[in-house]
Amino acid sequence: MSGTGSLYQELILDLSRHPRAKGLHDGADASSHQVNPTCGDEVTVQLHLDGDVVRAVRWDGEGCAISQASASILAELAPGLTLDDLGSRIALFRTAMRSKGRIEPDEELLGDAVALGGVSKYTARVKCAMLPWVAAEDALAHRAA
Amino acid sequence: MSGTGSLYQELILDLSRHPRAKGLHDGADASSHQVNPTCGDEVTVQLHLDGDVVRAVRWDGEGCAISQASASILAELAPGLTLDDLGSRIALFRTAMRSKGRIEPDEELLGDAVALGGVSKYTARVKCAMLPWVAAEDALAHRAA
Amino acid sequence: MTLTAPAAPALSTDEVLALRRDFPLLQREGLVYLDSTATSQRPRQVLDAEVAYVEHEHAAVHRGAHTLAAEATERFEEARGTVAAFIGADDDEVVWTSGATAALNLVAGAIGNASAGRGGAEADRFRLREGDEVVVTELEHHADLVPWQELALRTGATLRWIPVDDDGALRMDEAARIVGPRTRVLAFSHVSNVLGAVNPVADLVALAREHGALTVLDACQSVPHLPFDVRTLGVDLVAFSGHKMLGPTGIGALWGRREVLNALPPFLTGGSMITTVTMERSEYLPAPQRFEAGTQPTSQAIGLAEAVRYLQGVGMERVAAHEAAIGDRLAEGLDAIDGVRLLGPRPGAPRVGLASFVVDGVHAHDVGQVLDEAGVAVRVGHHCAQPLHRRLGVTASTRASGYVYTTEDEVDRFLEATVQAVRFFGVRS
Amino acid sequence: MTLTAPAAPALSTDEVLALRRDFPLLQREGLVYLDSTATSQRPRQVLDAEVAYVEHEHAAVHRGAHTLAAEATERFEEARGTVAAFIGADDDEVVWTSGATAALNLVAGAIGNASAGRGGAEADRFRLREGDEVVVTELEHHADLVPWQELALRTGATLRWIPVDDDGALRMDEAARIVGPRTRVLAFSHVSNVLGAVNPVADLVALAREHGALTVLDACQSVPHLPFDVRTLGVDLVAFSGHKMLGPTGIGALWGRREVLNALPPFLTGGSMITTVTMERSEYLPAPQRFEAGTQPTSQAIGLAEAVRYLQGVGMERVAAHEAAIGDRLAEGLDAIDGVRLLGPRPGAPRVGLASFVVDGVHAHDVGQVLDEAGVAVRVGHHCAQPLHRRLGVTASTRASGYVYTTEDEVDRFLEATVQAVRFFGVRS
Ligand SMILES: Cc1ncc(COP(=O)(O)O)c(C=O)c1O
Ligand SMILES: Cc1ncc(COP(=O)(O)O)c(C=O)c1O
Repeated sequence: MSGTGSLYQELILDLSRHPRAKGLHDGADASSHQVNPTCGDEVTVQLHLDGDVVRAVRWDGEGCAISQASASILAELAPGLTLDDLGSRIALFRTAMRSKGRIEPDEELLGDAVALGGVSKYTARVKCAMLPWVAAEDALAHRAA
Repeated sequence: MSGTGSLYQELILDLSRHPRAKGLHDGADASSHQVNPTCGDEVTVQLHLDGDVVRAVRWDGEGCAISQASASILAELAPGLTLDDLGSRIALFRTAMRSKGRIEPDEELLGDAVALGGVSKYTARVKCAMLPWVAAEDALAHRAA
Repeated sequence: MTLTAPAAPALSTDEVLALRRDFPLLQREGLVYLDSTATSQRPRQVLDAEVAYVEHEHAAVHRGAHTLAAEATERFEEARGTVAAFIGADDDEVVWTSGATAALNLVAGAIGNASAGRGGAEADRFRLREGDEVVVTELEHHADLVPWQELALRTGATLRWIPVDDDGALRMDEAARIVGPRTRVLAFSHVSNVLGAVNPVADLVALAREHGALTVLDACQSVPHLPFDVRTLGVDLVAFSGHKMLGPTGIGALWGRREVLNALPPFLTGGSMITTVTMERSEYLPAPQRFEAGTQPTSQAIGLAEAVRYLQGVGMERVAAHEAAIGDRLAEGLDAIDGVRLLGPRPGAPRVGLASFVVDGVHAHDVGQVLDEAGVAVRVGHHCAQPLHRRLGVTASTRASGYVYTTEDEVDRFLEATVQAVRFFGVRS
Repeated sequence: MTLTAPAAPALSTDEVLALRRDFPLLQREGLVYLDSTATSQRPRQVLDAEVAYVEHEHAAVHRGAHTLAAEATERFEEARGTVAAFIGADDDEVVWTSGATAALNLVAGAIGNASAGRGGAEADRFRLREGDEVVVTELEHHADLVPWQELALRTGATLRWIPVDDDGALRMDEAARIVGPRTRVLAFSHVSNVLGAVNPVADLVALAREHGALTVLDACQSVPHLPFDVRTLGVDLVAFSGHKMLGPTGIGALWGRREVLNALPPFLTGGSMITTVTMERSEYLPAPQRFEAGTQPTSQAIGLAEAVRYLQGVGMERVAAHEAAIGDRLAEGLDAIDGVRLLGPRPGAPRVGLASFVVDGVHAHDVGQVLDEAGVAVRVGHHCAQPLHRRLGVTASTRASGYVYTTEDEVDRFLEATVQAVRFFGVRS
């Protein structure tokens, strides 16, 4: 089960059992709800801002270990970033996820998201890892609009 | 061109050039208009009756040599037959046409329709030969109804 | 499937192993394919039939007068006859479609057209108005739910549904309350693609008949798995897909009673379904051509007919007996695993060869991943039945589904891998 | 096709003979296959690609999480990318359908749904009301006429059409009168399947744009035969079929501008095109999935992508040049036969590799029979274009149509057989 091991790193299993920043808070500056049509998994991601800077990300939802861990990782990464920075980290994460294992997530820029690096080899699971990031991106877009 | 020769017997070529009983007459007791959906060919067949007996069949329409000859042959065969008889001759003709060359039209019962015997080997042309007979059958059915 | 005692013996291991040799994909090293409810694999006989047609006989059917076209038309219509005979139907009652989804959309769409005044007086009986009701069940596949929602929205009719109990069985007490004089259409599946349970067709048909409602059967999971006879079932319309019964993708069929089909207005329009077309208006052929607009999936029809012959070679009674055995083994095995919740009928109760389940605290995607790692291909998700999953209190489940080529050994490998998955994700949150 | 000078040399006889070896059916003894406009033959590369997929990779796409399903999904989406690139489109603008007829029905049906209030505010721009006009042409194939008639009947809109002249050319003077502020949709074919003439797309698009009408192009006879680029053409939606371009039956595509597709409500509904389904209502995915309800023709998509690669291998400029040569030879040869009336453009005028004709006083069925006897397979009848035939004063015509594998020698054999047919039926009535 080496493959599955590489996919489910200890951090992921841990975060799926003990999620971070889960539960929505009032007063979000932007939020988005996303659904994975294959399995019906849902996630809502909230951005709480100080001007142009992310103060906190909160999220809620149901899903597999990958999507749950991914939401926690995003929520831990984002605080302190400018909105522009957050947007480019999301783009970076997407590139890694779509790379079919060729591009590892950059630890400096994506932090614990490196633990999700193995997902990119499992094309069917990329959507799971992306789901909260897509929600954050959508929240950004709607705030911008 | 032996095959085509067997299909286009002299009588058929003849009748296609010099059709019999072509042109509709007023006062028909029953009639039916049929279309061959593949080529758009159309035929209208009229039954003129004396009680239960066919006095005359008149027809009009456009079509290939086979369907034109077939209409003429039908129009020459029918007069004098009872409606029941006409119905059973039509059924007999259909059986021969659908037989893929295994059953020749019965000369005694179907007259000149024997000349159409070759058609049954050309499944795509069976519809052409049947078209006026189907019209006659439909006219019978609507009269009966 | 015989709900009491099997009418035929299940397939022996040797018989299944012999059949498996016909399936190229199943030779894939280490693969345990348990996703046949989603799509089945094709035996080489089906591939060969399709290839032979394309290599030697392909031409436009029902359109050409040349020899090749006449031959192709004959082969195409023979295929229709083969499929018709397989379900106890007459040839002119079988309409080719691109699949079951297309077939169900055809029915809902034609009723929609009738409701919009198309199809003349004959089609009046199908006309839906405000106050009319269309009834489905809570366990339908989206293909037998969403088209009816859309129809209801377009016509002003009301969509109602027969609920299920905690085991996913239809609440027939409720059905008797819901189906009534306002019911114009009752659409339901023969076998649930999530639960594997066989729905009480006869009772539902009796209810519908009592109120003069049209019955539409989604037979996607029964035609491939059980002896099937349209006359015995007594429904009005039946939809199924080729790719779930060893046949090609891109082909399926709608069966309908002759008088129903010939009274329904067309749905898709275009070439080969008309008699006369002017710029202003068109006249339509009778069924089945009326519903077969455009170039048909010819080689696929020929492939499907070959799939039918293959199944007939095995014998549908024996297919059903084999599936019952596989289904039992799946259900019993899963039920015995600590932390696994089997959905649908209890072990021992009738089901076709499939079982869906959830592992407490572990998402189906994660279960599926561990199974995949062990070479076991199952389906995870809502299996196009979100409302049923919601009713059962889950978003997603894992489904293992076998077919005529599934061995007991494969079921056991699946069960072992499931135990590993439960262990791997360990603590329940 | 370049309407002035060919951009690439036509295929040499040796090149065509080499291509022919790829087509198993064309090895049939004595056969001259001149019915490619109805359906083309498939090269073994296409068959092989489809078989390889079924033997090694087949699984349910976009639904499974297991490795096999992931691989199948990837192959399926690669196929979409290949077809998209072939017509100059982005991947997410290409919708798989079962064929062109289904694609055109999808567009008309989705507009019908928008007109019935479905699809929300975004779909409002497609809404047809009484007084609105849908414009087609008099030379349309029934597939691009009957769905618009039905749409007009359902919505109260008026169907109008651009007439043709005695040569079957669109009367552009009339077009300018007919297309106006009431025009909401302008649907027309790129190349007539009866005449082989290329319609003035740019002029028609300009007219439609001027009045804000949606343009729908029936590209059934252009995508297979000419270099094709959706951006250059400037239309909004494009439909074509796989089986007319060396690909399988049962597959076709609809291309649409992203913003048009995403604003159109769905047509067929069911699985894999939704995000959230409750018993009451459903939410739909964006394009292309929104329009791909149910299990898709997977192996057929892979076959079509291989057909596209095959055509790209030949080069579409060269295909077009070859067709122009074949078309010229057909037109000139027919025009020179006494008693034959060539339909459509005069010899020497641009046409793809097909020609339709009538023999004075001899029905097309009879002509076709003599040709068939000589091994020449042509199409006889109205070719699903009854109004055009009526306009040209005939019920039926005979059509000879070639493709990339057609030799000059075949054209000559066809012409000789046509001379024989004229002789055989002798006296003109
Ligand atoms: C019960 C049921 N109905 C309908 C469908 C839809 O069939 P298809 O996707 O082949 O159109 C399926 C399979 O997906 C099914 O299992
Ligand atoms: C111009 C044109 N449009 C539409 C069609 C319909 O295509 P299909 O029958 O593949 O759906 C055809 C071919 O039959 C055609 O030639």
